[in-house]
Amino acid sequence: MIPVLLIVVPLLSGLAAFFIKQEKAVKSWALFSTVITLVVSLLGLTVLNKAANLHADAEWLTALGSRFTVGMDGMGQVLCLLTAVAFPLILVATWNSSYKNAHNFYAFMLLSQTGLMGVFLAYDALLFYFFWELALIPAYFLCSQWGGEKRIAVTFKFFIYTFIGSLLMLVGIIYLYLHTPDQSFALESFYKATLTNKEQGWIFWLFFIAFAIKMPVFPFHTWQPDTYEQSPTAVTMVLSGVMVKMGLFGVIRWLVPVLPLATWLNGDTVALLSVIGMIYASLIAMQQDDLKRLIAYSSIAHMGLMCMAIFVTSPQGMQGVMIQMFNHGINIIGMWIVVELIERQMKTRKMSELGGLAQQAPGLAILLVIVALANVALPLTNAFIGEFLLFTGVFNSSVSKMGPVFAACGGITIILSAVYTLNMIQKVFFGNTNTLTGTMKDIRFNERLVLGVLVIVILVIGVYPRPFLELTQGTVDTILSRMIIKHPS
Amino acid sequence: MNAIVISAIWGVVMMFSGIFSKNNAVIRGTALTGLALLIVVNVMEMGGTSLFKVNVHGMLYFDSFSLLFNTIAFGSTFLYTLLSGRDMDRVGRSTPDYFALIFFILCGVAISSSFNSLLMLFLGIEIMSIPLYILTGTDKRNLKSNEAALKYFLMGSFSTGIMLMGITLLYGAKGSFNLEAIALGTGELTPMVSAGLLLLLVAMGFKVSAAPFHFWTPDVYDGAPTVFTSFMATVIKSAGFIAFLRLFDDAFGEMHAQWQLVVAVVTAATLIIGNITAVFQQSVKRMLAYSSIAQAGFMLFALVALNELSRQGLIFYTAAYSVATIGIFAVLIKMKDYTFEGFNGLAKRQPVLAATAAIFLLSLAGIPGTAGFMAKFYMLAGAVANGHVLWLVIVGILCAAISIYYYFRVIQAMYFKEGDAQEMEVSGTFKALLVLLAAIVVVLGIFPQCLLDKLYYFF
Amino acid sequence: MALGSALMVIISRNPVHSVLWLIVTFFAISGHYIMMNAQFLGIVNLIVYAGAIMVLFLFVIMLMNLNAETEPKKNKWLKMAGIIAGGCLLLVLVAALKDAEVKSSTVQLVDGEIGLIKQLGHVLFTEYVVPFEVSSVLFLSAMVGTVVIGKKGD
Amino acid sequence: MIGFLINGLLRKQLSKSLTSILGSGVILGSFVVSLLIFFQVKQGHTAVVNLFDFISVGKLSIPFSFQVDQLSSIFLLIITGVGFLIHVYSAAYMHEEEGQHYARYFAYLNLFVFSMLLLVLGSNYVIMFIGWEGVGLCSYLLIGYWFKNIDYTNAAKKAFVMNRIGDLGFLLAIFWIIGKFGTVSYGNLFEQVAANAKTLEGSAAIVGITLLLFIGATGKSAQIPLYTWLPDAMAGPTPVSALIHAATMVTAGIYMIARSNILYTLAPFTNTIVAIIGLATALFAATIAIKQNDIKKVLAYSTVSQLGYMFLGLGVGAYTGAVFHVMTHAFFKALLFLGAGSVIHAMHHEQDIRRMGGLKKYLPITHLTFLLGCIAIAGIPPFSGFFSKDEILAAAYAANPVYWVIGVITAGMTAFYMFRLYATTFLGQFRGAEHLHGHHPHESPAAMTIPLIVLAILSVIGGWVGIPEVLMKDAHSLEHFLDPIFAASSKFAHPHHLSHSTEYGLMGASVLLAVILIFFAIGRYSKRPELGEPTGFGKVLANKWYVDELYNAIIVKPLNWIGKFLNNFVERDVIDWTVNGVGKVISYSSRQVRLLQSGQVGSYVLLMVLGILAFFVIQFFVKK
Amino acid sequence: MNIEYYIVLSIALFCIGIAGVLTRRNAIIIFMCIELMLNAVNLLLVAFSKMHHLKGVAANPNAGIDGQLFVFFIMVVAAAEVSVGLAIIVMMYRNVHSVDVNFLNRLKH
Repeated sequence: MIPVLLIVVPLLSGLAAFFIKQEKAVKSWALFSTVITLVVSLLGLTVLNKAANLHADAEWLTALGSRFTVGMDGMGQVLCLLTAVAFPLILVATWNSSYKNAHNFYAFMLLSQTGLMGVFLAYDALLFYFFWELALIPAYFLCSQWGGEKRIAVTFKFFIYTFIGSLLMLVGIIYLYLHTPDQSFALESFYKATLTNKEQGWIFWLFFIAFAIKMPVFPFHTWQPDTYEQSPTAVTMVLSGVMVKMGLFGVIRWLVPVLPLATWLNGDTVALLSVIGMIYASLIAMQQDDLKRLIAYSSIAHMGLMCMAIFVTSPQGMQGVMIQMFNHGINIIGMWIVVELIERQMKTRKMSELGGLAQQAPGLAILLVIVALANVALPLTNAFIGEFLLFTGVFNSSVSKMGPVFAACGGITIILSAVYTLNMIQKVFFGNTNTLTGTMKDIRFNERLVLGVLVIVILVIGVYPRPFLELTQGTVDTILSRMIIKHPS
Repeated sequence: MNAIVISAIWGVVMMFSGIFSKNNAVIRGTALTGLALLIVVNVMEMGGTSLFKVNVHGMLYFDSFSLLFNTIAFGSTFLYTLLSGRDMDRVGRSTPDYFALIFFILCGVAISSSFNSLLMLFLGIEIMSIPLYILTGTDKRNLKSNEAALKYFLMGSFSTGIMLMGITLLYGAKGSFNLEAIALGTGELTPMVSAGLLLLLVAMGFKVSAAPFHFWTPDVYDGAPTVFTSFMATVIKSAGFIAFLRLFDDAFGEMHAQWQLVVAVVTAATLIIGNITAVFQQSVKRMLAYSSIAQAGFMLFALVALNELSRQGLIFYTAAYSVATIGIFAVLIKMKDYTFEGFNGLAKRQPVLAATAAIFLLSLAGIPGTAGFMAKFYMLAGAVANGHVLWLVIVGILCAAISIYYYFRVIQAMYFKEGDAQEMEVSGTFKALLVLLAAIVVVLGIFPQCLLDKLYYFF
Repeated sequence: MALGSALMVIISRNPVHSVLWLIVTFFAISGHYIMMNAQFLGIVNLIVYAGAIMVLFLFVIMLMNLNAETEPKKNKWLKMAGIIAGGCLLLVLVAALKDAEVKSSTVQLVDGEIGLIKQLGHVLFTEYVVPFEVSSVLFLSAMVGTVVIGKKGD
Repeated sequence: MIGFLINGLLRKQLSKSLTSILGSGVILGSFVVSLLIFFQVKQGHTAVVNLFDFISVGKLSIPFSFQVDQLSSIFLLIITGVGFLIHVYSAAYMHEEEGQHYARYFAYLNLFVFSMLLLVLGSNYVIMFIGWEGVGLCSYLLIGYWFKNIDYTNAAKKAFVMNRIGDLGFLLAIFWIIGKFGTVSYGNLFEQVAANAKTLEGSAAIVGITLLLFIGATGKSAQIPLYTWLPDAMAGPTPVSALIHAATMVTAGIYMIARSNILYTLAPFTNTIVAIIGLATALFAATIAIKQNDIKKVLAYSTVSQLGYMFLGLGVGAYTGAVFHVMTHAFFKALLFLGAGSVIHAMHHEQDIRRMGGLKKYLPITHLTFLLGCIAIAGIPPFSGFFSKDEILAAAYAANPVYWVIGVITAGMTAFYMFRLYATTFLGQFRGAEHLHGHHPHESPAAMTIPLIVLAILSVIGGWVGIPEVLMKDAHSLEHFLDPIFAASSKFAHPHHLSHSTEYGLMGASVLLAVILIFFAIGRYSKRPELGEPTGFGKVLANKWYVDELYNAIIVKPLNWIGKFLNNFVERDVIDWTVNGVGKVISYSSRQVRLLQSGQVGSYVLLMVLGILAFFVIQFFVKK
Repeated sequence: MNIEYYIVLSIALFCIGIAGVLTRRNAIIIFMCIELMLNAVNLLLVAFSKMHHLKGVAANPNAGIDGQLFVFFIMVVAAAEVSVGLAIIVMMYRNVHSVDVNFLNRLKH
């Protein structure tokens, strides 16, 4: 019931949005729709939180053994909530931007929300794949049509990159499907698929590359900074706040429990890649002058950590990933909002051209500093909870012998992230104003509202994360039990 | 059988329609009636009602597979006529004759989808080919069209020679032209059968433009009047595939393992050459020609895999591919400039045209939610299920990714680039039809079952 | 003899000579038919091919005034490649078929009734009636096609 | 206690005086509460208050809970007491700031106190870590308080990053503890450790954990190699320097190690390291302090040096001594900083001592209190510094006489540079006239001097809570008070007892050295202060052994270089090139393959025939 | 007579036809070569037909007759092809006054 609504509401309103030609009207319509989605999602979390409400099943491609099965467990709840929260926030934050052909813009936004919801809700591999691509296509159109100068080439790269990945995944899905006992795409059947070790091995990589490109994990990341840089900020928020979570989600739901043996065998390799990626991205982030690129690289580093934590198979790490997926989404959206605000007024994102904004816009500065601190995982912000659990998990991995090494190397990024984040704050907000930044005005009410909400979320989760942890505990247990049963060693 | 007889008769009717009416609209109407009639009788036959009791002496064999395909082919032609029929008038004055030829071709299509004897295959293929040579050359003043016709003709008859040699060798080995008789015997591939098989493979590969026998395709598609290119690239090609599959499945299915490698090589070559060459094209029409080679590569997966999934898949693929290609060609015909630049900024001038074209292209590229995806899905699933050709699957995937490049170039031109695309006048009906076609593409993409179930429900 | 004249077909520079050589080839082939007691085919071959078709060819060539040795030198290496490819194909085919399953079967010469017009006609109009009708469609289309192509004035 | 935070953040819009009153008021309130707690604890009541489960995952459960015991109550008193005085002082010192920034200042200060309290009150390592990072953050905010100045914000950044390096060690230690013991609560953890002491002693895990914790401590408490942030941190307002860099934050490392004393007791190797690092830092910082000319820098290096002392104490197992020194150091270093602040205030933000001199007559109260502070830090009996320092030195001697020798030399140097500072600033001729445009420096307002006086009194008498056994029996009340905390570890320690005569000898030697150097310094610098640029070895010292430059050269620059290399080369030329290269290869091959399509029927057929040939070859000859 | 003789003969004719297609430029001659290929096929078919007749005549007096009928159909198709082909060639000639296939290179790449 709830899942179906979560998918159908944005889908229908998105299609309808194509026909609302007035900019104001379509904006309001989109906001209205996303708020409804949010309400539905919250209802699912609170009042209607019963198994019967959270799952739905219908006939689809019967002959192929694929059904329209959607449902939400703890992880699904968290990510749907993130999607549901993110979109209204994004819309409000970018309320003052105006777009050519606004109806198309908002329609595509809503469609991508549909895709994202679908991905997080699907319990059927083929359905999952459908939504996976459905989320991608609107994003492609959004970036290519409303992006920066080099948008066409850059988004094209992004598109082809992810498309190759997802095709590889498709092969993996098909292979698994053919090896299920009942020829079905259902997740449960995938668990039962009989595969030899070798088969598991290469299917693992088929899946992993798809997810790795999405996350992105080094060395599959080069699309990301360019795309983030060139996309309109609202889309960047969707991409980085929600869409990259698809990769992690995919790994957790479709890769790790389905191919436990391969996960176990390749875990260290993946973790190593992640660690390299984390340090690599952090070092590069230190060199960036463009705010968007900086945040993009920082995001790569953070995603690397989460990816690593999944593959070391530990309850803390897994739990950390769950909560951090949400946190990272919230935090990075906050960062983008700030960038958007600055760019809209200053027409530049170059840190070297900015400076002294704290004098001109103290409100913005304070909110940014809190968000930025959350980005470096300072205690009592939400990201601390996540990163603490992640690192604990990695350090104390029961599977990987290299846990402490990984944790220590990954820990270096804690320092590096402090370096580049503080650098950014310093260059943008501190120092004296120049002729450009002297004209900056402080933020408006709607922006203050959005950032305020984000900050409250950041702090509340940072201080009292228990509800979240309890929500995802069940999922974590299930996944870990799947991961561990098959290789008792 | 219904379809064969009716289409032949209607061909004659069309031939004479030109005498009774000079009005092209009337002629088109007659043709559409004929097509509708064809669809109806074919569906009737699917339901078990045969209008003509003819003893075919085992020459033809109608099963759900061939009948379903016939329906698809007739349906596609119907849509094609609706969308592009009007544009035939611009090619030349003999519209009734064109329609007559098209009906004869449909007769050939029906034969080659249901042959059970190499003789009928040969005749069917020839009935399809000979009118096509003509249609290619209908734009008589246009040297390109002339050239295409001559090339097509020379190479086509060359491949006919090859095919006949193949048939002969098979006959020499087995003493019969009947598919069942050929399939009889051991699973061993004797030298003569093998040589015959290879020659047939070459000839059929030529018809479906598989590499390295594809060279005629770009030139002919490019040179032929666009209206007929559209027809050629869809119905004829699909029919070629159905015949191909039928031949190899029924006659050589037993020894599949022994010729799989060769077909796999052909498939890979087709995919790679088609996709890679398409990347560099400057003309959308030519790009579509190469892309049709690439699509042929995907359809060849059915032959490589040769299992139930891929058989279903091929049917579905032909439908998905035909509908999308007819759509995109219908849009292309309306353009004044066939280069990519010619599409710049189309979205602003003609949003409906651009949007539907985008959907067709997405379908060709195999994006989920469109028919093209399900088609590719079936093909890949079939190949994976086969288990021996995973390397081919990977090649296929990489090529699919390449194909994104050139399909999306059109989308980019339409949506993201500035420019004023010159197009001809488009009527409201035309737009409505395009939307209908796009809707078909999407519905097939989300509920492929509604087509494939027909394979089972009627029998 | 058939081989020799066939070679001459592709060697001779003058198209008219080629046609003549081809006719010689056809005669040789017809000879084989008759040797195998396929009289009907032998005759048809002579009438249809050597007679009608070749005359048509000649006619067209004359029409185009191509009787002179107009064909310019073709690219040498392409020619070589063509010959080599053809030769290779011959070799490969022969090699492939040298241990064919029909090896050392004999071909019945002179006697045997099936090549006679009576038997052929009978079978043609019973078992093969469908293909026969279908081939009429082929002719129809060829006819329409030729008309379409040949029609002047547009 | 949480109330501090809320108070601190909500006062943005209030008026200046209200802000200061509120800001100081809450600290006063908490001081009173701390006193109450202290007395309760003194009667033997310790308590653990569970607020809620902070993080609970699987078997790991981390409650958000507080623990009040002897150790934390001592620190509570120091923090709130000194904190309160500094708040009062700040109210006057910062009066020139605009309202909004003034409020911001107090908000940060309160946040700082809150974090510090969290640090000492937390009942497990995670809560401690929260406070730990919290104070790091506040120090970042306060150092960079004047954010318009890029140098200041650089210093702030440096402080934060250096702290983070330490924090990483701390974090890893926490992870290790979680992995090894499954809990981070002090109670459970120490019980487990004590119960398994035999197996754990000297084991890799315990050594690793303690080393990592120590890395954390070096970051926060400014030890080698992570000390360079502290002197730079002097960029912040002076009261901040007093609060953070003297009284409270930097002692967090001491608190942590004292808190985990049992772990350290079981890891002798780590103890040695701690002692050596502490000693080295003490000596090293002292040498640098000798040649500094910035009044706050001198104090800063002296802080580093004193902290080194404390670590020496910890390293040799004199936990009480270390805590004792924390306390006395808090008094006299806060006093010195505030005094310096008063001087700076009077000199209109001039910090170079070469432009001062003869301030004695203009700033009598400041002069007097400053002098008391100097004496205290120099370790002259009966001022507080003597007792605490002596306790550490005695323990050091017991552990290894070499420690003692270096310790005493350092103590002497301390006395020397402090009095060099004192003499140059307050004695001799006034040299700063041109800077003040003819105005004379004037004494600070009461709100600033009263805290000075209170601290001066404390620095004098503060040491009397820990008079050593030899001088007065049972007078070391601090030791008795702290006994429960260190009881467990003393079971496993191997104390060396010194004879009374040795102890007297040691005391005498150090005091004598200090006194001689004091007089030398006063004599030398009151007459002829060093005004020129130092040369030779002095230059090396004045430039802090070029450590900053060294760090710059071996860490910052290579990192930057690697970053640039990765950005410009690996990212662009390797990975992106590969990715784009694939595209290029495809379009190139497209151009080549396209040429096959020559338009010539002949070549098409030729290629077809070749294809046929190839297939025949594959079919007939390859497969068999 | 041995069947191999006919096989080799036909294949040789066939290959000569192919070689002709490959080497000549005159569209008409190419076409003639294709006809030659068809004749090679016809010859082989008849030979096979007689061979099968010999093998199966005992069971079925009409055994092998299908081969000869096929030849008949080939001739039918060839005739149709010739008419269409020559029409196209003539059309071509009318436009460019040449039947040289090498001039056919407007369409390439």
